[in-house]
Amino acid sequence: MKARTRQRLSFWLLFSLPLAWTVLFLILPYLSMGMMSFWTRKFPLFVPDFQFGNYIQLFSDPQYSAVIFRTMKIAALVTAYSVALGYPLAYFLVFTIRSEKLRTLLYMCVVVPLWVSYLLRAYTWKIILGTDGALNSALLWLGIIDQPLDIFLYNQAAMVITLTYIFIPFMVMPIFTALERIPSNLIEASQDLGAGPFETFLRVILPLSTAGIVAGATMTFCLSFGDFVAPVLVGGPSGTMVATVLQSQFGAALNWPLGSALAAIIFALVLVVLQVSSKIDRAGRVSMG
Amino acid sequence: MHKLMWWQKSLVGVAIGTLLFLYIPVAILILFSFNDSPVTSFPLSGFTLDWYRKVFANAALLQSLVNSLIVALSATALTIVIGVPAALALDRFEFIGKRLFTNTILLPLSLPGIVTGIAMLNFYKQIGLPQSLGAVIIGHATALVGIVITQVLARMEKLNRNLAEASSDLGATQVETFFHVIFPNIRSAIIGSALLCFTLSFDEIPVTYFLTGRDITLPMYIYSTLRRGITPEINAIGALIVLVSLALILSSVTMLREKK
Amino acid sequence: GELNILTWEGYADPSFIEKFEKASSCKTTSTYVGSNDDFAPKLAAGGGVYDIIVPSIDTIGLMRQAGFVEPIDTKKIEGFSDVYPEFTKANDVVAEGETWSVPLVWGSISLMYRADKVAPKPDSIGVLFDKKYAGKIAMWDDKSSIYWAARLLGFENVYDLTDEQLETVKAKLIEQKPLIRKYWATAGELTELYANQEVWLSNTWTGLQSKEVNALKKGFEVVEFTPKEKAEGWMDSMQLVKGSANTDCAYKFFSFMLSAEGQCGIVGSSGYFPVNPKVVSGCLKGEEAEAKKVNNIEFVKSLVMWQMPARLDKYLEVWNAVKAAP
Amino acid sequence: MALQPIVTLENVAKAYGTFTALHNINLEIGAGEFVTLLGPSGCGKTTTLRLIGGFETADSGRITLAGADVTQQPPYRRDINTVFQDYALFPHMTVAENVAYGLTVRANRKPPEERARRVREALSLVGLADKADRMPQQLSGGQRQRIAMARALAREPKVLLLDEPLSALDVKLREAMQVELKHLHQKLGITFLMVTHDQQEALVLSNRIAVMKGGHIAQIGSPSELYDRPATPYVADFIGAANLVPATFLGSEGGFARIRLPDGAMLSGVAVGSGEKLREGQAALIAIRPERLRIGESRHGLPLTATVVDQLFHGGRFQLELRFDQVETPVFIDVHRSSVADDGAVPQPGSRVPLSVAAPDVMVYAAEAAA
Amino acid sequence: MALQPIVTLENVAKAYGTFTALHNINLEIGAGEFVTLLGPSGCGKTTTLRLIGGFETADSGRITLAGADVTQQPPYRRDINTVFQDYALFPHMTVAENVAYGLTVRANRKPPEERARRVREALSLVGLADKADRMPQQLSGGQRQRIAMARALAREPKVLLLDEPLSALDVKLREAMQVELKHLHQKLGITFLMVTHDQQEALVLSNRIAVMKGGHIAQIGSPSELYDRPATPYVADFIGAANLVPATFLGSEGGFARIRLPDGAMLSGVAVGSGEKLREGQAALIAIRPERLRIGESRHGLPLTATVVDQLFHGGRFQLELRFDQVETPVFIDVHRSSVADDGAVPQPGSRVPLSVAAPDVMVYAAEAAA
Ligand SMILES: Nc1ncnc2c1ncn2[C@@H]1O[C@H](COP(=O)(O)OP(=O)(O)OP(=O)(O)O)[C@@H](O)[C@H]1O
Ligand SMILES: Nc1ncnc2c1ncn2[C@@H]1O[C@H](COP(=O)(O)OP(=O)(O)OP(=O)(O)O)[C@@H](O)[C@H]1O
Ligand SMILES: NCCCCNCCCN
Ligand SMILES: [Mg+2]
Ligand SMILES: [Mg+2]
Repeated sequence: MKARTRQRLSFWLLFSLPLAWTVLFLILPYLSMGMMSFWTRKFPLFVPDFQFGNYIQLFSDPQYSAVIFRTMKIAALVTAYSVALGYPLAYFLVFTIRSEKLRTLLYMCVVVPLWVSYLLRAYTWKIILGTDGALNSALLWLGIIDQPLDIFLYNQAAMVITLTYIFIPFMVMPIFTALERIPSNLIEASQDLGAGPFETFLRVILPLSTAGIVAGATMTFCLSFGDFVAPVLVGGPSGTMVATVLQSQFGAALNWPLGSALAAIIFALVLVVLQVSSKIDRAGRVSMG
Repeated sequence: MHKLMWWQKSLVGVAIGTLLFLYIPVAILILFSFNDSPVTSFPLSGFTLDWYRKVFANAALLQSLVNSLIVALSATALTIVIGVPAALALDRFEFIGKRLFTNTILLPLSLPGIVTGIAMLNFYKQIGLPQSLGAVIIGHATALVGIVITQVLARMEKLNRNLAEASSDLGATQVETFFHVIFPNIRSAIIGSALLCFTLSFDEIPVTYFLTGRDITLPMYIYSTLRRGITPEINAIGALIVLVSLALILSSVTMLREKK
Repeated sequence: GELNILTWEGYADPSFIEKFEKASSCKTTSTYVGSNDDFAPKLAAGGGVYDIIVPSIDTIGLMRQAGFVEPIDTKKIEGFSDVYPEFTKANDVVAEGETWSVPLVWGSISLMYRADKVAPKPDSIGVLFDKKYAGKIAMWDDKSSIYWAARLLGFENVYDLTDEQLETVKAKLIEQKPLIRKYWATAGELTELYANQEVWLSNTWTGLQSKEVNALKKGFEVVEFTPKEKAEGWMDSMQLVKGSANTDCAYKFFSFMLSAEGQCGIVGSSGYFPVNPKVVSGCLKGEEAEAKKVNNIEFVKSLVMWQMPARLDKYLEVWNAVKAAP
Repeated sequence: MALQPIVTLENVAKAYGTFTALHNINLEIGAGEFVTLLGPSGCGKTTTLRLIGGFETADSGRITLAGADVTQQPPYRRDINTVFQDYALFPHMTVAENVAYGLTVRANRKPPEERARRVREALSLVGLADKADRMPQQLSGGQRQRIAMARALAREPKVLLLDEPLSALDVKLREAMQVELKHLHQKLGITFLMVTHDQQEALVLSNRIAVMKGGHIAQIGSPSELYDRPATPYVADFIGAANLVPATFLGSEGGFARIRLPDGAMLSGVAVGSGEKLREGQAALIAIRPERLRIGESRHGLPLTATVVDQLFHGGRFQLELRFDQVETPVFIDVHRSSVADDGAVPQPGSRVPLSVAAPDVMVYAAEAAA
Repeated sequence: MALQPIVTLENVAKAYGTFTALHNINLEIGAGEFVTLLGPSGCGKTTTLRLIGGFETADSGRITLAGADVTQQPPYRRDINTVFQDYALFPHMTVAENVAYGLTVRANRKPPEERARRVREALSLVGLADKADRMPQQLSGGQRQRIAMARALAREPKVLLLDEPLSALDVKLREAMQVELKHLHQKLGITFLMVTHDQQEALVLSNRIAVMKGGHIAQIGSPSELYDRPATPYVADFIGAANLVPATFLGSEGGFARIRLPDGAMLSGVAVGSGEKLREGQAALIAIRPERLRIGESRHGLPLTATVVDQLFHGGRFQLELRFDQVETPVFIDVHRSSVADDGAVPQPGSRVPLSVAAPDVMVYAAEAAA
């Protein structure tokens, strides 16, 4: 057998199953979703068609753009808070904890909550933020308030808190990795050249950890953008997110074509986010040599 | 590196606060699993183990747990069967569309699960794959295979390329090389990513939501229970999940970080 | 044989289902919905999964139009003829000359409030729109909110509102949004909202939720009442899914659920009213029978019985728009 | 070549994408020889070795091993073994398992006793019999290198390929291992084909050296052939230190040439290094080995004059950096301390010194041949 | 030392956990000197440099810089700059930004024009003015090295610390950069303190070399002091090549000693290398530089006889591996080709050769001092 033939054969032996599987169970589903977004709703179900009505409806009815923007706002807030809390934590683990063992242990402590049921993590916040919840109980006990407040739960703030809580570990992990990868001699070089610790942080450490921030932020943004658990559990009447609408198009509203079109828009949005972040990331990675 | 400056102190403060923030809810979950009131609100009313007893007496919950185990185990097995050869092929061969393939297979990991779930629901229905645990297994395996591929690929890249060549240099065929040389060196990456897939599949909601039929998984059970109003049984099962995940995470994190 | 049922929680309680399984040797598996809107998507996603569904009377027509269900041979069902004819002959139960569903239970939807917080005693739907109770009101997350607002606004045929009327209803509901703490999705959720002091006022499935809230003894009582703008009535019935491979078991199940064991069982576990008054004498007596409106067909007539809205998708769109509004 | 050829490459070419890594290589290696491929980074040394090992397939041309065409054969069908640059020891196997590996594969499974014997022999050969149960990570760099040798040798291959086998070791260890490698080759009598970019290593170890440049073989020959008669300034510079000075070719008589240096000095009777014909008046380049340049005048040598730029102390010798008038590139010569009574005798920077060189020790090349 | 001391270490000690990396080091470096710390891996070179740079804090002792005690000062308060071993260029900044960095920090912010001027000057100093806008990744190893130099020099520090500045470069480039480094030091006149484990580099570049061993300074002095009068066999072996042969000390007269070699040869008048007193009959070690051993008999030299074991071709020279009778360790000498009429004159392996060495070129040490 010729060397080239042998190569081809082993390639196909390895790759045909993954390729076929991916095409059948992933790529075709995405494509068929795209196709269905051009179908027509026809009571009580829907029929194949090719028209842009669904997209026109999504772009013209302010109810949808309002929800998309609200969802983006919430996802952006969640991302911002996760960075604000996750970065110091990662920094603390990498630069303040001197013992390798303790660092690994604490790192695992950050990761562990990720593995507790997603639903339960969201739902606990209902217990904490409720009128009868832990937060109100604590404030009452401390004498800060004398009537339980109902401002904590069933609103967008509750969703932001819950999602931030859920996604902090996703943020800490890549930032931790990025910080850990910064060679210590770059920090020393900066000090050697006269920069104090704060200046070193701003000018060397922070820029060199952007790749980690971008990776964590992308993940957090995309996943919280698509979340439908928080609105159900802790969101209030004003907490409808894109995923809730999507869910209802495939559920109550029984308008799969419209839902598919909305999903296609989310798909495109996520691709844009991924593209942008990989641009930033690539710039960052090049700079890490 | 000598004394901490004000800004470093506040960083440390935020960091410790965040660590606590991560654990308060977990603590509350565990606390309420021992509280003897069906309503999860303060003040606590008394200690009980009833909720744990109820967990073990609740046939529907236990059935959903079994279903989840079946789903997670089967999906994980599939991700290995598909992911490992894919990673080997991606590592060894250059071909057209390689980047496209890698990006596509990773898509479900960043795309909101609900979109993937909808797409699958839609298409699986058209190819006559009814909503069922089987569909959920296929959906999970497809959505998660990217994890196995990336982890194994990363390990393969770190693995000295010469090892495979050395093996064939010493007379081993490709199959022998895989089993004697490649596999032992990527085993921990496979196990680590398998554990990760298992846990993610076990906890998966959006894809399952659309693909599950009358047999439901534990998260679906919890989801519908939560929608119907909470019962502290859920706190008990949550506390148990914390315990089990702790064991799983510890082993998988060690596996994945094991080799530099 | 086996039987897969898509139904409401409490409608397949082991207390009576086990008896059915033993008697029929049909093994049942039940899956629960939270809303009538859950039936169509489950069936639209492909057949072969469920044998029996239990939608409410406003939804059975949709099931038939969508082709999800088969007509029923009522002759094969014991006790079918004893069921209130107001139900067995109702619109959509009978259509195109065939019977499409087997009535199971019925009830009404009333208003509920916390006696210690809401004063004076309300008598109108208007209380759900009262700013005094801002942040303490819950509404069912269902298109039926439209009916409530429409009745408050005095519109006549709440199931066939004009576009103009729908716009008014939508505005009214959006105006109500800031007062709402939460749109409740399930009976249990509402119970919990009361128990956790989150809400004081809501609409409710008569019989079930007040019983559950008061049973918790949280130090307050909730009270149900029928508002002066009238209450809605509903009736849940069983339908046979098209292509079911288990029709034998399905018919056995229909018969069982109309028998004394089935009717007493479901009334006991859900708190709603039986559709077959003849068989419940063993379990419902005197005051209890009265509370469950046994043989009180006048009550049925006093209700605004649910129907499928003439323009269901328009109603759904309005309700979704209300929820999506800021 | 008198020896029976064991490996031959005939017109072998290899491209990666659009980049041609090897252009029609021809090479014949005799049984028992120690041949080294030497050249700068990227010149195609590793590619040549990988083609012979079977890890890459030639785009065209033919490779034979002991007379049989192996061009299309996979590595596991070639009676050749390789010592990889970074050793490629299997990290999950003990030293003994590593060495035994090639004797346990299906195509070449040996009975346990024979396997054990050959592992023992191979390990004693490299002096590491006591490390059989260690894991590779527990060994030092030099020990790993030797295990890699043992693993390849346990297969008793006809040809051993070595890709920069010593480059990962530090200077002292590298020098010690060079000696070992040489002794091993002498003891075993099998063919060694080694890649290196260390000319010292190539000179010390090889029977023949192939100097490569940009995918070609620039010159092949014994160490002293290459050192004493480099075919191009490139080879002269690559093998050993060479002082390269521009000059003008004035003409030749009887195989010897006359040239003029930029400072006007005329040298005649110098050796013509390059194969190509030089034309009169053409720009040329002369190469002189540092040890051939002597300080002081000499009756037999050609007289030159240079200025001392710097004096570098190397312990056993001084290195003088000199400059000819009108010439940019520096010229280096060594002054051995055993030959200077007292360090004061070493010319100081700034001083002008007379130099002499024997005419045949000056080699002249066409200037284009440089680069 | 005549020079004004710019850096002093007084009884400086440093331990990592239970491991003492430096034991009471004393060191004084004069302004403008080029001092090298030389020693094997792990001997504490980098630690010494890091203590001076301020990246580690001494456990005890005192470090001064230009007379001021800086023992407890952080790096950014020391008027010292460092060229790191792997350069530590900021990967997210251009070359110009890297070089300007030390001039933009708050403590030392220069006006833009001055900054631009100094960046330009520093870059021209290292010959890379045209690379200002490149990113570090776009440069070769040698270029990066020079940027690291420029970045440190732009600060105009009193002292420049260099931790193995050339070790990441390949041989040819390293040699070229050594020359550049030397010229730079001469041109700038600031103090250089360099760490290396390459003795050749240390010899060529330094005014003084401190040879370290296990956290101590074994000897400090000028290159020729160390080479010609090593205080211990350790230093003799570390600096340059030394042939170390066991011997027996027989006695001394007038500062010169008599010894007996294992083969029975008696040598008298040899130099006593070590400071400590040798007792009669004590086991000793003699050290002879390869270039001091000559083939052939000589009237003035001590006569020795050895057997040729191997002959290694190095281009410009042959290296002969010899063995004295009854001695295990080999002895190496170089035979330069300019001094052999024809390569045939190089003694062949197996032959016995007479050697001679001048008595003062043999140094004798107590045997314990070795290891
Ligand atoms: N797999 C490959 N794909 C593309 N180009 C390659 C590949 N392998 C080698 N090359 C290119 O082919 C040329 C020759 O490579 P080769 O590895 O043979 O060089 P080398 O002489 O061994 O160099 P070095 O001393 O750096 O190891 C180089 O320019 C290299 O970049
Ligand atoms: N941070 C540290 N923690 C523990 N031990 C250390 C640390 N840094 C250095 N050492 C130890 O101190 C000793 C001296 O280290 P140092 O880095 O100064 O050696 P060196 O002479 O520079 O060696 P090399 O040539 O390998 O760079 C070594 O044994 C090293 O293992
Ligand atoms: N469709 C009207 C409401 C029916 C509610 N049934 C729910 C039963 C919960 N136990
Ligand atoms: Mg190579
Ligand atoms: Mg060091």
